[in-house]
Amino acid sequence: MFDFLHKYASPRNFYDFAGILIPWLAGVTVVLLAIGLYQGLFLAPPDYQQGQSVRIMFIHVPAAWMSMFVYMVLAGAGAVGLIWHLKLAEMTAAAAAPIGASFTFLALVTGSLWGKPMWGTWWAWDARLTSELILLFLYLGFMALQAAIDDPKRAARAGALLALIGVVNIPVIHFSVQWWNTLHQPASVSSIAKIGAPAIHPSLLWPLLIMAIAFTVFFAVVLLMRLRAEILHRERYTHWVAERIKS
Amino acid sequence: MSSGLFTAVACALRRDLTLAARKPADVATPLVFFAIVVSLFPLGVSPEPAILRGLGPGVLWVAALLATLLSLNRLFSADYADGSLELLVLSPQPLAVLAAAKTLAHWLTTGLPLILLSPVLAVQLYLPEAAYGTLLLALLLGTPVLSLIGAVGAALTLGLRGGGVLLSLLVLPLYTPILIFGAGAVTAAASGFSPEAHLSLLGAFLVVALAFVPWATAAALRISLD
Amino acid sequence: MLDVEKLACTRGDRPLFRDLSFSLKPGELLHLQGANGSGKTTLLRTLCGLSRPAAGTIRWKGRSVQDDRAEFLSQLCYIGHPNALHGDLTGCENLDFEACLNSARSAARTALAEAGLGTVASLPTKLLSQGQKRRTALARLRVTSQPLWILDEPLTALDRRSTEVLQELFGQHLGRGGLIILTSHQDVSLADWPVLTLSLEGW
Amino acid sequence: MNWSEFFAMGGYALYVWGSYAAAAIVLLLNVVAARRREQSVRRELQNLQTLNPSDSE
Repeated sequence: MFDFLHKYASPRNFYDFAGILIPWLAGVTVVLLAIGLYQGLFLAPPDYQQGQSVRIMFIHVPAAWMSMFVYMVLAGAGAVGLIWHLKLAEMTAAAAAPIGASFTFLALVTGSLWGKPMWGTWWAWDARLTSELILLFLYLGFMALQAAIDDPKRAARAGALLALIGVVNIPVIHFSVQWWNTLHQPASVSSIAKIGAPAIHPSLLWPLLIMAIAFTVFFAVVLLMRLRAEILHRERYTHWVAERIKS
Repeated sequence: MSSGLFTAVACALRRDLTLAARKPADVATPLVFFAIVVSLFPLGVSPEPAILRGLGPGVLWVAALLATLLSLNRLFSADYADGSLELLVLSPQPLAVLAAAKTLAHWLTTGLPLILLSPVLAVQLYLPEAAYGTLLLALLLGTPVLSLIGAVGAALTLGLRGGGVLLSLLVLPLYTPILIFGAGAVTAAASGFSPEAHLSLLGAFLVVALAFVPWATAAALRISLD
Repeated sequence: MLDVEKLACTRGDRPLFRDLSFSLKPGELLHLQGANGSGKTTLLRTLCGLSRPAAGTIRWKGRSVQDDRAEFLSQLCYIGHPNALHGDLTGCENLDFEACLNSARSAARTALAEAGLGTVASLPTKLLSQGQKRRTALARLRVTSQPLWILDEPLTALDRRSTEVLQELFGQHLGRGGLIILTSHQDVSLADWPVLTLSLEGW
Repeated sequence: MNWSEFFAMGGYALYVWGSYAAAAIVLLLNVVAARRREQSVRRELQNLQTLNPSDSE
């Protein structure tokens, strides 16, 4: 196993390997999205309480899930980069951040769109939305730090350390916001606030899972695309990149 | 060896405290900032005692957060500029302990004065009598964590352009639990409830931060000086 | 005593040099040469452990410096480009602080007196001239007992007389079995000690 | 299947289609941003190449 890892951990091999993989994964993403959307928009029944607006769940929940998942990938890749000084891991963290931030933003937008019919306002300090907002700030902090440092090595390692501190703090922040929410929440809103987990009827569960997988594969595609760009940038002083650029 | 460590920590602490004594402006600025920010709210919101009483704890804590943030660059950036930070990193003593010593010096010259000034400002915000004790205790438990987490942010952003704003963006999200339970404790005490739960959580954050954060600060310093 | 094998260093992602090997024995001075940007300072900082090498190992007394950093650091005195002097502290206080970090008994006042800075020893260093600041920073060499000196451009901003004083200090240190690695654009010649040179150009 | 009813989404058209549109935009932007990043890196490398072709060791 280890030599497989070593073979593909070298940026050059990974660059070609990613190049082959991207079209296939893109195809899988399109298929999954088509199935998920068809099931979500046509087959799934409307919710007895929220009516058709429950269909927003098929975007909001996978996006919220991705925002958390990508931050884990960010922190994990950062940790590997910090401990084993694996250049590819450093690049993965740098490449994953903007994608994670976009999913977090999508989760916030769809959360607000989903809440509006119920709450009558575009934003309510609901525990999940607030945690999602703070997660967005964590992403923006990571990207701002990386942008502010010119030396790519220091940028990657500083970002990795920040992501590790962030990932340790996410449960604490979520717990604190949950506690804060129950203290200050007027009774009326909290009863509807369980948007994220209405009774999961199988016909709702399937599109949810398929959309979540579709988003994950999509993340893999864009991550590989960004990684190829990062590899060219970080390996710009090597022979093989020079040849690639000439061709 | 441990006696060497004790003397190294003692002289790092003494050095920063003498520097603070020699430049009192550095200590005074965050305090004045703290007072100004608090006095903005009656002007901006309303002088109505009922309103201010509701806002009080939150305003005090947000202002304390921002005042700590303002003073964080004093921690390492001067030493980074003149090269003495490299002495600290190249000392045979464990860097995490030396970083903790510098953070303690920062807290003594920023957090402690904030705590002592806060009751005066609390009077301006009509904070009920019952809450003063909790305010002091909550700040006593919370401000060291602000300094500790802030130290990691300061170490990560050494020598970067736009360091101050960047530092705030990195550190403020991590401050939210301290703000929630710090302000929560004072609000609970002000409305007659027991702030024990909040204070015990703040204490837990402090213990965990003291145990782990200095190592992160040391790692951040090594990364920045690489 | 100090052995460097197949060392490779980069600045950011730009490779500076690789497969650099040399060793230094007690009583030897190594004069590092090379154009600006050839990686002299990076090499010095890598030897101290401030920077991480891309490849290669650095051994002190046969043991890799990574294994027991504290042991190696207690044998090392590094003076970089910046003088590491805080402007609001006096020369004495700065030297005491540095000695204290290495848990050495600090004789700052006598060291400064020997370096001819006795009169300005208790002035905040921000009031000193560039040359005086450099000599105050170099006075640390009189305070430390570490055998390995790593000095980045020690001779800059020094007048002729101070240069001689410094070179005499180098001689005494080598006499005591010390080792010195330094970079300098001027040529370094010691009365009775060989000066090894290593140019970073070819690697 | 009555298409007008489908698009009305039981009166929640703005919110449901707003969410799906937002999703489409975010997914699209991700791909565009990734592609643009690669192009800017390639342009940067070409400049680097013309700057010091021999130094590309």
